[in-house]
Amino acid sequence: MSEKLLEVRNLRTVFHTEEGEMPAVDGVSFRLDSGEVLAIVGESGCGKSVTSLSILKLIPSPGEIVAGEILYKGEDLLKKNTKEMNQIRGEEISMIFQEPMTSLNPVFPIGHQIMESLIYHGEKDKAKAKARAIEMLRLVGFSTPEKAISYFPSQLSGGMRQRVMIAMALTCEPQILIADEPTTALDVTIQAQILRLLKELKEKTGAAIIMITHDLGIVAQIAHNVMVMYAGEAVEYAPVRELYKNPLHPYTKGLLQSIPKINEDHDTLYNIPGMVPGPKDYPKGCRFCPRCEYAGERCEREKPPYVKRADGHRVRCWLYEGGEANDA
Amino acid sequence: MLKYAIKRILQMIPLLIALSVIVFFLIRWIPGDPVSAMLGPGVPASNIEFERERLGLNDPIIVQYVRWVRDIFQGDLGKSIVSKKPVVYEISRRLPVTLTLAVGGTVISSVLGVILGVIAAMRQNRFLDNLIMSVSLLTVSMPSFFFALMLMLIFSVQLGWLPSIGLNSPAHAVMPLLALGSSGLGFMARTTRSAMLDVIRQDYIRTSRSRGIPEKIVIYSHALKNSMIPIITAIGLRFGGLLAGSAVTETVFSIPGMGKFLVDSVTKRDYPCLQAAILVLATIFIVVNTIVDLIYAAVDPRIRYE
Amino acid sequence: MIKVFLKRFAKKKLSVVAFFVLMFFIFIALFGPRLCKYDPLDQDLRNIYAGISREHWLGTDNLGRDTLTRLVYGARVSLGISFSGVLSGCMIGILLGVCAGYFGKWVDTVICRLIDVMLAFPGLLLAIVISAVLGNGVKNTALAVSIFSVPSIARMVRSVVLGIKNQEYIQACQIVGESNSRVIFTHVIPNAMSQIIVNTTLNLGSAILTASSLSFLGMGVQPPDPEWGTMLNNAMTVIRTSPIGVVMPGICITLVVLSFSLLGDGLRDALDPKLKNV
Amino acid sequence: MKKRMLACLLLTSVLLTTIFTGCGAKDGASSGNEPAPESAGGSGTQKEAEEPEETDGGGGEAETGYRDTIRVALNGDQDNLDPHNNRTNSIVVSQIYGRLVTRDMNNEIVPDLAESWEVSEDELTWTFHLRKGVKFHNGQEFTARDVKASIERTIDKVNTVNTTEAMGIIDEVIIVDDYTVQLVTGKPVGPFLQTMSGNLGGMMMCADVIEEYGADIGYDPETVVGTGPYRLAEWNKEENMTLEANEDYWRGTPTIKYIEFQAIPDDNARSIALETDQIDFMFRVPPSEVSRLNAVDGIHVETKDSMSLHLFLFNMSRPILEDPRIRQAIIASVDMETMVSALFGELGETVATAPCSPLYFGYKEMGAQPYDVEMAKELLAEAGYPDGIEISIMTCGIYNNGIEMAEVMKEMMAEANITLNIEVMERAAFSEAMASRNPDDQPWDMWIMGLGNMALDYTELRNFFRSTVEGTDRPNGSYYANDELDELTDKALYTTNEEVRQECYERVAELVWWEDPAGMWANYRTNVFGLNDRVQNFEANVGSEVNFWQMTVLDQ
Repeated sequence: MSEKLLEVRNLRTVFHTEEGEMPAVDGVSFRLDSGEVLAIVGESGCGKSVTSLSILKLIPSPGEIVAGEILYKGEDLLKKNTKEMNQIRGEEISMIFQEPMTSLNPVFPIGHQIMESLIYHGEKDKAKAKARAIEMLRLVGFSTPEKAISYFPSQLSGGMRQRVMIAMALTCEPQILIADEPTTALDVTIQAQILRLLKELKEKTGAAIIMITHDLGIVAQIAHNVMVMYAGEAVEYAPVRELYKNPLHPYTKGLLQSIPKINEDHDTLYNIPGMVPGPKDYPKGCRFCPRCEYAGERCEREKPPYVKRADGHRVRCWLYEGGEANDA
Repeated sequence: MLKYAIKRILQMIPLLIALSVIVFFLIRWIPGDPVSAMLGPGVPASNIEFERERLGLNDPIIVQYVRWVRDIFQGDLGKSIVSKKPVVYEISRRLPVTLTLAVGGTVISSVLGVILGVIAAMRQNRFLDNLIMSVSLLTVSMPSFFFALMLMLIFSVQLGWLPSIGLNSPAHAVMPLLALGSSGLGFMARTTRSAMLDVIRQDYIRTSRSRGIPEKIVIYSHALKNSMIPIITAIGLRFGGLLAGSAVTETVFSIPGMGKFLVDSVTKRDYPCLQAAILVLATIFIVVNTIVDLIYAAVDPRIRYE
Repeated sequence: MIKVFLKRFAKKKLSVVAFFVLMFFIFIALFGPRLCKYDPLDQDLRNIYAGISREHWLGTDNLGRDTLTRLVYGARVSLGISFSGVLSGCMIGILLGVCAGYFGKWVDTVICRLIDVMLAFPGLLLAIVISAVLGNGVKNTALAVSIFSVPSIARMVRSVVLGIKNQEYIQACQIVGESNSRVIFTHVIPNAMSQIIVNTTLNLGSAILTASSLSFLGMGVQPPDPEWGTMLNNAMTVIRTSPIGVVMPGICITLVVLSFSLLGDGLRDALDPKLKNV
Repeated sequence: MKKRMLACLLLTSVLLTTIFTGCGAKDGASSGNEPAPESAGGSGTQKEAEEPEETDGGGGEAETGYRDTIRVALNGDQDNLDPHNNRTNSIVVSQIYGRLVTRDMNNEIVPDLAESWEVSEDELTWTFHLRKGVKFHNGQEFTARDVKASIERTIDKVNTVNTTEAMGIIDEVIIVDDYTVQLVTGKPVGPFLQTMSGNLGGMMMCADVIEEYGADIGYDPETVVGTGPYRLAEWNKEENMTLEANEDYWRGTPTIKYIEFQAIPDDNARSIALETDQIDFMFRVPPSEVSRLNAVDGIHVETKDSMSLHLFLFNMSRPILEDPRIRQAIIASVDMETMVSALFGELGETVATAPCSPLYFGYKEMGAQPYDVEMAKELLAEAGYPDGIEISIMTCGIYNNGIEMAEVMKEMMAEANITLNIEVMERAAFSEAMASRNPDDQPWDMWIMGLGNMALDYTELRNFFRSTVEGTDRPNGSYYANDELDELTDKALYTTNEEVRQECYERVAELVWWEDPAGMWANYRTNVFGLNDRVQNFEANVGSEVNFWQMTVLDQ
């Protein structure tokens, strides 16, 4: 595989609220190689979005990254000041968001917002920037990009706006594209087009993608590796095939079981009992323990380590004590 | 956009007519008639009757109104009862002064107000936010004649830097503009701050930051442009307020502006001047409001397509 | 919910101070008169403009009346006028603003033009008309004050509603078939609440200033009843010889108006629904 | 912390730069009207000595050491400069027009445009011998023709002027020759010379100007033509007015070339303007500023006698006031002496001790109206109101301390269980109420009024209190009706025998003062002027007519 692009080592991001410190991301580690597509999966509120925002240091107050390292090409992003971060944002790592309706500035035409990224990353010549913007809009599927440049976001549909987001994110040919649930707000047909577009652009630009989603269908279509998160922690990490064929963590098994199969007809759908606990009341031991069928006495007492198995498959569960401790 | 502007201008005409009717009948309905106000107490009734007759004040109101409207179309706004000079002359002498003060006051209060408002919003609840909010509020909270006199006592008497009466040189304009500008400052700063606080938490601000746009641009371009609507409304209101509202400041600094002219015309019940002054001010005010609405559409595309 | 609100409100120290200042003045307005040993109308022509002394803590005014007592009685009048005037004006203003902004088309045009006329009309003329028609006194000053506060609130609320109107969640309610009035009162107004609060507190403050300029023109509160504005105007003539007569009402007016605005700020930050996660 | 300090510095610097550059550059000398004539007094901000401006031709170079302009502040602008219709005061018109006979600076009647005069046996015809070689501002010579045109304009019963009623005593004007004119009165008139010297109607205008402009006289410089020491150069209403010296003034060329009047209504602003050397001379110093301005070095205050006084008239159309004892009780319930010294002490004004000012002909010292709370209560009981009465008073802010006086009286009357309700009226509404002669327009028991006329003669009481205006059935301002008073005032008017007139007026005074009280007299007024020390040999008469043409302004 190609060389290591990004490595996150037990990242910890907390929110200081009235009721005290809420650990939204509690020691998450993972790796991303160039050209790889890593999917981060989990129910809403498990900290996947906060993880992605932490990478670009876009955590709004009162959130704060309190521990861990984010090594991008060997340099720790947490050490950089805003000026240096602005160099990286948009040029090295860029991001698209879930809510296309509100993610574009309503008072600026979309052409202007795309060109802006270029201008602030060194492209002095306006005409070239405009040409690039038109080319990007054509790339993401606009039939008449020359006219589309002067449209305002309010004049476009959800799908079109998401395409503009993608165009904006990729104009400076970033190494990594973080997609935070890009298709959740779209209906299925548009979803498929956007995913196909992302795949094509990945091939063309060779950018690595971190795909944040709660939809396992998308994961299967696009991801190389998958990391499953639960209650602010990574509970399982494995290549896609391996994860679907041989899910280890009970939570991952539950997730896979709750996907309805076309050929089977159940009258009731399986769902994992209980609710995701809020940050205030994380249990002492394994956080999935209250909802886990195999929960043993030890699970309540002690938090299982995040162990790495021989085939690179990682899991955080007492059932798999055998694997050596996670050293990466 | 043009269609929208023309529609607004056309809407102005019925309003002006309505206003002229309201003004015309209202001031004649208030007790106190111009002739006895002008002639003062203890004047024989015969003089008053004679003068009223000469000015045609005894004709039925409808006749007077029709005659007044007919005169307007001939460009004659009538003669001031008090100064017997054509009303146009009286207004042309005072309007530039008030416009200067109004524009100056509005510019000072909006430019400073927006800057302070943005700074206060950026540092919400921290030292600078509180400092700006309280200082800018101090001037708003003080009665205007109290503040104007304080200025005069400090700059004119104690320090002797500035002349305190009249308006025949830039040095004369400093204190009046300071008095008018500062009272708008607090209002503008607060409006900007509250609008910016709403906008900053929007998603597109986070998107801009994620694209590596420098913070200054994110704030002063992306965020500020989105909070323009309440700010422009405030500027429009502020300018309108200054148009007719600076009577107190003009009285303290003895500046012959429209504000003082209005007060004198009302006190002396000088109907022709009063009607003309109110119509002129109302027209300017409505034009300003129309411009404000047009700017709405220019700033926020969503409104234009409404 | 209240606990969260109080904790966040407490963060803004200035607004807390402002709150207590206002409570102090309201306390004075309600219970002050019982505590004073003088009658506000007692004249003592021998020592007019007397300075601060043991009997008269704040000296006396142009007719030898005790300034402190008149300030206390004046608080009741001034605060009474501004509260009653502005709150009624605010209700009308919100209604007009919301209808104009929400319904748009001809409703908007009519209300906007009405607001233009009210704004274009010099406040002074309005004041004279009101006092001429209804006579002077406290009641009509409150009426004049409420009429003065309607246009600015209406226009502000309209511009806020314009901004909010085409947000998704408003359209969502309309799609679900909620009646217009329900949408307005449950969704539109709460969202405009922060602007309304900011404006109301500002108007509460400026109402006191309006009342004082009305009495300056002889149309506000009738002598000899004490009112801060009248006291300030009368004392202005002797500002150089006995400044205490001007300084005290001036400070009271400024303090109250300032506190209203700071309180408004604090409320705005604490109450604003969007600020929950801050 | 460093970042925050930077923000503060930035903030203050922005504030300062905007203030001082912003407006300077933006509007320049943009005021609508062009600045006052080039020789206007400097709007000098610093206190450095001011070099005399060179005058633009005409008149010799001003002597070194004197300024040729005096900057004067008035508390309000003139309504017009037509002497026969002017309602403000005679401060400005007295500089522009002359009279046949006038009051000098000690308020004595002296010759003005008429050198000498004599009255016929039947005391009906007054013959005036005019001064020769006197020129109007438009160069025309002053002759008997101008006297006839001026007087006939004031006594014209059809298109009346403001002074028609007062000048009504004259029936006919006869021109004997170019420099002799006879004024014929219907009956012998006692205070004829007082009227001619004190009343604005007595001011002489140019016959051609009257013919050409008629009612439009008084606003534009070409219509304002007199024989006085100054002519009108320029007038921006409510702002400033410039008078220019009339070189061939018959008494001698005025020492000050330009008088620059400026209307500064706000009392504080006016005093500050004097203090900061933006004006040299100021009319009507507010009571509170008298002692303070005196203390400022380089400035002093001068007080001159005035002819007028404040009083509160009883509205005799109100039933409750019919019984004189009620009115006496009301008078006795107020300690005028204390009120006047408290409210007007600073101006040196004293409580009124007679219906008119001591300068009046017919004056007799009556002593202040009695003050005795017990007596007031007894009088009320006698009149059938043992537990007191409730009356209303209307006052207006245009009179000095007008509202404060009502407040004091309300407090004092309460002692004698008289409840006084105060209503404050705004200027225009007050004037209309006073002009109307219809009781339902005047729903108050008392109202404030000023009394005073440069004629300085008790005839004024006739104008105030005669039951009807002579020859009409129109009641007087306060519906006061007392046959004895009517008879006495008519007798006093139509005789030139001064003993008889004095006798009648003393009786009239007793009537209105206490016997059948017509009102409550408050304070004799004074005229208070503020001057910069550089202004010298200043004089003024009761009508605030200042001798600017003899004054000088030192250049220091």
